[in-house]
Amino acid sequence: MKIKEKAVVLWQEKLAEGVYSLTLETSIVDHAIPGQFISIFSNDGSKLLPRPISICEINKDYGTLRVVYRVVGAGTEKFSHLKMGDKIEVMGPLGNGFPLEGRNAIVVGGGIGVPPMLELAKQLPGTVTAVMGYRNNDLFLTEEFEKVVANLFIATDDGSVGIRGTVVDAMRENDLVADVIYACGPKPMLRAVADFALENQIRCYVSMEERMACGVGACLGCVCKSKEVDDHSHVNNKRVCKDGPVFLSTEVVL
Amino acid sequence: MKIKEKAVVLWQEKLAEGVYSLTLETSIVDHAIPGQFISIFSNDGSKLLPRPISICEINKDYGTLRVVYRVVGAGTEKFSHLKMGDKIEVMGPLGNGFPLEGRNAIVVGGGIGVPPMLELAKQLPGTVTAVMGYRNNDLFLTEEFEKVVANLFIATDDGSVGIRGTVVDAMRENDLVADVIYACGPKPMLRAVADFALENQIRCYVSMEERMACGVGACLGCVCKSKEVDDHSHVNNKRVCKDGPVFLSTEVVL
Amino acid sequence: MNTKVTIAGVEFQNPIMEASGTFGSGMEYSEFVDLNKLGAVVTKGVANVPWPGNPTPRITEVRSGMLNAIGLQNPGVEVFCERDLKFLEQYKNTKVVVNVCGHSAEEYIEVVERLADESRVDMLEINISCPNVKEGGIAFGQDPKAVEEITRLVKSRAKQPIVMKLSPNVTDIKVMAKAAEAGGADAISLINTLTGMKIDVERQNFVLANKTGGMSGPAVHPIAVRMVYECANAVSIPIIGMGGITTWEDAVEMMLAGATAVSVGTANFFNPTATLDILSGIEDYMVRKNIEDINSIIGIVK
Amino acid sequence: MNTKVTIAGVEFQNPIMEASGTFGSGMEYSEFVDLNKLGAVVTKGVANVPWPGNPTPRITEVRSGMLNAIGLQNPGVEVFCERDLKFLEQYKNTKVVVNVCGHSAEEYIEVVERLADESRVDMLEINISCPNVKEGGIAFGQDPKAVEEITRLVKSRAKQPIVMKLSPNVTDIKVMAKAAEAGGADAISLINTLTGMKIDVERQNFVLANKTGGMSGPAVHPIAVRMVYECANAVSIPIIGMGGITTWEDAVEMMLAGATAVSVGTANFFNPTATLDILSGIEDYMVRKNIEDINSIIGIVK
Ligand SMILES: Cc1cc2nc3c(=O)[nH]c(=O)nc-3n(C[C@H](O)[C@H](O)[C@H](O)COP(=O)(O)OP(=O)(O)OC[C@H]3O[C@@H](n4cnc5c(N)ncnc54)[C@H](O)[C@@H]3O)c2cc1C
Ligand SMILES: Cc1cc2nc3c(=O)[nH]c(=O)nc-3n(C[C@H](O)[C@H](O)[C@H](O)COP(=O)(O)OP(=O)(O)OC[C@H]3O[C@@H](n4cnc5c(N)ncnc54)[C@H](O)[C@@H]3O)c2cc1C
Ligand SMILES: Cc1cc2nc3c(=O)[nH]c(=O)nc-3n(C[C@H](O)[C@H](O)[C@H](O)COP(=O)(O)O)c2cc1C
Ligand SMILES: Cc1cc2nc3c(=O)[nH]c(=O)nc-3n(C[C@H](O)[C@H](O)[C@H](O)COP(=O)(O)O)c2cc1C
Ligand code: FES
Ligand code: FES
Repeated sequence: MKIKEKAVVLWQEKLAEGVYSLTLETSIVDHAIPGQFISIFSNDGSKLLPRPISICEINKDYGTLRVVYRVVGAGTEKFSHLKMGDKIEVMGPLGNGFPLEGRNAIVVGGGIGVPPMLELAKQLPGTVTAVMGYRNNDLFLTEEFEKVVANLFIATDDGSVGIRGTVVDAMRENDLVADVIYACGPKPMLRAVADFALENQIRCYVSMEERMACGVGACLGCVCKSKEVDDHSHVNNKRVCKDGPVFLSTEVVL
Repeated sequence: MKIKEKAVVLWQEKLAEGVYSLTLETSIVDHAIPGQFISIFSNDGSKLLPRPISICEINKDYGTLRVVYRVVGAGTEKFSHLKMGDKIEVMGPLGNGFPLEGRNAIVVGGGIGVPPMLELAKQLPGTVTAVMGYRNNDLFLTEEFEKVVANLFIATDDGSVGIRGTVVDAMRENDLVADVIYACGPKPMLRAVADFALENQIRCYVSMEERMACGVGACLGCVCKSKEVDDHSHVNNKRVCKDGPVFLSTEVVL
Repeated sequence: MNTKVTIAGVEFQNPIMEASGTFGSGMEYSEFVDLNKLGAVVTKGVANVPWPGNPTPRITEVRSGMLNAIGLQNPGVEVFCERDLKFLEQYKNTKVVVNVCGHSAEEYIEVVERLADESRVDMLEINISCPNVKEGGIAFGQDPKAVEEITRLVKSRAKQPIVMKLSPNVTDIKVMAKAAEAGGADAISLINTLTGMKIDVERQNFVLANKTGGMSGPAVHPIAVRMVYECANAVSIPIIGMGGITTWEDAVEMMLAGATAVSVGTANFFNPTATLDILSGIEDYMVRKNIEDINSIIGIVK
Repeated sequence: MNTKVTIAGVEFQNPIMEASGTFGSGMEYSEFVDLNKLGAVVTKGVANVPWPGNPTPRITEVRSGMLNAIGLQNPGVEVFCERDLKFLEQYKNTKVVVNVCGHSAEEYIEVVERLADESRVDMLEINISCPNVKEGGIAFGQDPKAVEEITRLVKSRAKQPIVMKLSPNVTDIKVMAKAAEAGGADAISLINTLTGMKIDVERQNFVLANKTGGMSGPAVHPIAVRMVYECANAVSIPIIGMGGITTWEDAVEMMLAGATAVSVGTANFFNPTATLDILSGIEDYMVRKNIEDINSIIGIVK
């Protein structure tokens, strides 16, 4: 059940340069699952569209959701000034979320694709290996992953921590095997992870991004190319906000 | 010298139903005189034009300005939520202000035209009589006027305090005389006060209102009809923001 | 208190509709809004066959509005009848207005004829003004002769009343309104989106894959009100007003300017209950202003 | 780093001007902005005789913009030359563009001829697009034949280069741009304001005394960028781009779309130093992007 309401900011902290963690009290939590996202709205009447942000942690006991985001523009910049007690309009939970599968799962996050993997890692039924890619040693969330996964591998662009290279380099170098892979990050990374999965015949789920307006599947703004004809318009266009953001790597064009 | 800067909210309090007093720390105070106004800007990117608000008190020692305003729309509604420490964009001082004249002055305020009379009353060189008109017994600023004027008369629409009727009724009933009158309030009130002044051959200054864009005399948005040809466009249009807001009651069409 | 309005013999329980393309066929928003409370559901544009639409990005934000270049992605009239119209069966109180698009007169006709015997379709809105379709679309909407001709053609084949949806990207909207009226339109609706563009200064490229997009949202409202006002004083057929309606005040403004009903588009995206919020705002206004019948305020500002 | 741009042989030290009617002749804003740092001061429209303008209210706010119906109040060309041009004498680094308005061809000509020998006037901007003047103004700007004709007439009498200022309230801005070019315009500037309307729902009346007003401000920027882009690809004379420019990004967008220079209008009202803030933002952008010459980004997004 989707809700639009004013959430209360419980806590906000800076995790790394330009990366913030925001904990919100909102009844959206009641129906949220990992891989879903929420739309966060601005208080500024000139900025009307939602900022879709993935759910990073779900705490049903406290009735809170956590999101982690990077400041990239005017909207996220404004969010970064939110303080405890402030109110902010949110809508969710949106999207399909990750199916929880596998006895051995690899969760792969690149940059700001790392956060949604945290709640997923917590909820996955089997053994979880996390592979996280960052630009440099300005890491975030790694300590929290360490607590919930069996293995954690880090790749950095500049080699300052872990392997120098991509998350796929890290996967290859460590001969990682699994029966399912979950990935979120930039398109080129998703493509490489999907290729790796195909080579190794591992089922692979990817979380996609696209510019959104409605967030609920009505406007057809956020489509991605699908290999099969889609259910909605019968034209090989899946809606990231409604049919996704999580897709099998084999069903979409990356 | 006009300044545009972020002022700091020192204090805000509610004076009456929908009427707020806002004290701002701003260097605009350095050059401000009674009867001038400031433009207050919204933090909302969809509300771009200034809200012109008269200066109610000037405190050069503390570097503060006080304004008193009524909530009438979305902009003033937002202002009413400002809290100590908040920052808000302001520009000023704007307009000409009241000339300080007379040995016996009457200051006349109607409704939200009351506030600018306070600083004026304080700075006037002679004896000051204040005549204030309100809707009902939800008065504001009267105690502060009592401290600075020789006589205070109140008129209310419903007769709940002072005289039942208008400020001019109060002036007539009390046979007020003076060598100068200063008035701020709704147009019909200004017209009546101007007539009273003319009858009694008293010099009368009125403070005018008009929708503004630039606030500095450039856009020609805020003109009022003047009896003589104006200096700017030579077409009997005076700019309220620049040539006013204070005019001799005999130089403008009320 | 009466909120009923009638357009071309079709009675709407209230003047609040949502705008084509912003609400699907209501399915997605039915989680937020009881569709049975709306004056009408106006569907996303439907063509004779499925249309894939434009490449992404299709959406971008602009100040107090947005640009879209969806390009009329839709499943075609067959799937639409089987799925969307069937879904709408359950909302008996609400009228259904089907928005029709096409690349050519023939394509419009094909859709209109396919819909002729669908009892769930109360009215047709003919989109001759979508700026995102190269071959047809906006070209029709910018030439009064073409408007009149396509109106006449569609009207001659349609069983339901037809509303011609006008483009604001014209020198004189009154000319277009008159052309639609001359062609036999039962009503007109306006405005569709204004053509806009956004460039990413960092990438030094267009933000939208389609380069241009249709601008909508609160930013366009003053232009929409002006155009509705102009048309209301130029034609005698009813007007469905839209463009930036976000609050009940916006809707009332549009009705005072001359609209018999109003559509809410972009506002749904940031307020999924915008339609019903606006409806209740209007009801409060009627009570406060002692307005017995909503029809009494239509076009009274002259 | 070069920020100089040249239009019709006139060299501007940088491409930042303010938009006619939003800055007077610079006097009022000279308290905030060193006018000597601007590319040009573009004056408020000047007519042959004083114009009283429209009744008030002349101004109202709309979302992310405003409507104005000043109605071209101005002191006439005599007072303008004696006072405003004299005031501008002191700012040697800045060019002066005089915006000219009139009810008829004769009135334009009268102003243009009076200004012909004023050495402080570097360029003339001919406003054929003001929506607030009944008799002339916008009628000229919406008819390509009239645009070409008035351009030719003015050009034949003017000693300074002429810029034709186009109205956005047209079906196809390219047609107007080509008409101006055909008439001999040295450059075009766009956009003037979009005609809008606001109604006060409580008073059930128009907010502006003039009923309609010209819409400007950030809300119109995407439309302006689109039109500048279309014109840049339709004519070979330079373009001065304007409409909603508020940040340096807006200005760069306009230049990438094809404007040789840009004007900042409504933004001055809420940020008196907008022009200079935008200039320094552009300079930072040039440094960051390694852009040696501002001319190298003009119209490169295709
Ligand atoms: C399903 C989904 C989940 C996401 N999860 C996260 C997350 O957990 N953490 C995080 O930091 N970011 C996430 N993003 C990206 C995030 O939505 C954008 O970074 C954010 O909207 C930028 O807003 P802005 O106002 O700061 O930037 P601006 O560039 O000023 O935004 C302008 C407009 O562009 C849109 N936009 C800008 N960048 C993107 C983008 N990459 N994807 C989609 N729309 C964009 C904005 O929503 C807005 O409408 C996610 C995006 C999607 C689609
Ligand atoms: C010189 C001057 C001094 C003023 N001093 C005071 C004061 O001391 N206290 C006070 O409460 N009010 C004062 N006003 C009126 C005040 O400016 C308006 O009440 C206020 O701008 C309303 O803003 P809003 O956003 O709440 O209303 P909205 O109606 O939402 O405002 C929309 C637009 O209309 C303009 N507007 C609305 N009402 C007026 C008005 N009466 N005059 C001018 N513009 C208006 C706003 O500035 C804004 O641009 C003064 C006005 C002027 C011109
Ligand atoms: C995402 C989107 C899709 C649209 N699709 C259609 C459409 O299929 N057919 C149509 O006639 N209008 C379409 N429109 C235009 C709207 O129906 C409406 O005319 C316009 O958006 C102005 O109203 P608004 O400002 O309230 O959104 C679309 C608008 C948007 C924003
Ligand atoms: C208050 C006001 C007065 C204007 N006066 C004139 C004018 O005299 N002549 C003219 O050509 N344009 C005039 N314009 C239009 C502007 O020059 C500019 O084209 C338009 O406002 C779009 O730019 P902006 O969005 O940056 O304001 C005026 C605009 C405003 C807001
Ligand atoms: S954002 Fe509207 S369909 Fe996905
Ligand atoms: S508000 Fe611009 S001249 Fe007064």
